Amino acid sequence: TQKQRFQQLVHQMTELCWEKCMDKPGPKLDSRAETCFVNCVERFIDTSQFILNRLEQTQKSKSAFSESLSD
Amino acid sequence: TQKQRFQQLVHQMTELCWEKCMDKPGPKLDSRAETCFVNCVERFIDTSQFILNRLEQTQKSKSAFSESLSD
Amino acid sequence: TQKQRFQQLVHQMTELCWEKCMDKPGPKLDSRAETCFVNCVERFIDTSQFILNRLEQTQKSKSAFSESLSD
Amino acid sequence: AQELLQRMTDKCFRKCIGKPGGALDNSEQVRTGGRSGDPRVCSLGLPLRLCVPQKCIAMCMDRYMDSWNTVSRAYNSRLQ
Amino acid sequence: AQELLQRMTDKCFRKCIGKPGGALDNSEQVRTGGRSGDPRVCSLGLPLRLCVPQKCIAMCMDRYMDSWNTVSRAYNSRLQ
Amino acid sequence: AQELLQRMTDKCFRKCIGKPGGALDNSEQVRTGGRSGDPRVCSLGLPLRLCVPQKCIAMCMDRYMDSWNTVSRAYNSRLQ
Repeated sequence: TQKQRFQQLVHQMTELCWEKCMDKPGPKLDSRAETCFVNCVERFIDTSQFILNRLEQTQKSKSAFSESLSD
Repeated sequence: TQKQRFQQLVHQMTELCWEKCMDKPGPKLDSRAETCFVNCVERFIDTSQFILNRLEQTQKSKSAFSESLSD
Repeated sequence: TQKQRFQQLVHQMTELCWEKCMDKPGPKLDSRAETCFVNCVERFIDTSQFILNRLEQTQKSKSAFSESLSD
Repeated sequence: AQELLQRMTDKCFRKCIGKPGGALDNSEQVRTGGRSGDPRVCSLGLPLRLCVPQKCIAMCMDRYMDSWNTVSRAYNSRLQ
Repeated sequence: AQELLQRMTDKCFRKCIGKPGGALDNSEQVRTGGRSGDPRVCSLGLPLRLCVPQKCIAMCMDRYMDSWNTVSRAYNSRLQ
Repeated sequence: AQELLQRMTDKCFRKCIGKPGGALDNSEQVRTGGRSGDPRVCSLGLPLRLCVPQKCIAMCMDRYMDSWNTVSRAYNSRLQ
């Protein structure tokens, strides 16, 4: 469902951005870490969209790779 | 089933504690490594229980987070 | 299915060998990296087969471990 | 909820218990006797589940929840 | 395809964006205002999806596909 | 069993083959010709599956099984 996909992606981004933004958890989420998390999410979505768009444009149709894409 | 959940948790703990306790696999599991594995399991279960108990106590009921908890 | 298992293993090997062979992605896959990927696949399959063969030979039949193997 | 709990336990165990790649250090080997079924002793006389570094785990939990909420809001606002 | 896309996004995000274990550096904080719903500004005046380090991600994608194909061929020839 | 096998293969491959983050070193490039379907040559004249560092993998397997058993016992005694 839509809600499950939303939560799944939030789990994945939280895990990835936690690695990037959280060195030692402190008594509160400081503004530097919060900015890092927001940037991290934005960049992750930018990256996903860039990859999706580029894949659609290139359509390297002869490789084993693209066969797997068309499953 | 119960047995599957037991084995799943053993897999997870083995993987996590392997990272912590096993530097270079030697000709036998020495007592230092064995102590480390036993401690690692005990601490992991302690940590899980502490987290569960604290979550039940706090019940931060207004956040998106706790909505996800109530699925 | 057979095709799904093939692709699943290709995903796993690509991920593992990517870590081993790809430091900084460059403008093309140079021959050193390509050799590394081919070697990595060969060694991974060798390792899998060695492990499978040895497990069959040893059959340590009394441990909790081997009980889990016989599920 | 199950998945969140698993991920949080994994992350906070890694952050608060022992050192990556090494053995658990002395201050974390206070719990003993667990395998023989004996009553377990915690050096500080606390109940069993309090033998972990509580402050570290509690902060880690709160920060993980903050992070989850921050990521969730940022993703939501991006979707609109 | 879904799994390949997820793995590729994860790998190329890690390779091209920020530093592992650290904060995102200055050159990657050009995107702001995303949470308030304001129109977002990209310092180079490019459309939204172009604010990422395009060249790095494009190379990473191509190399990931090359790697997938190389692994696939090597495994295939081994099976025969 | 399947999951245990996968995890063990992954762990022992990482421990015994090549260096993390680097290329496979010389001593591990003895296997060649695999892609062309030619009969493969192993520099030591051993059967195919013996071209891997057997001693390292065998020890790693045994230690992984020991670890699995130790964890299993410790968890079991804790449950009682």
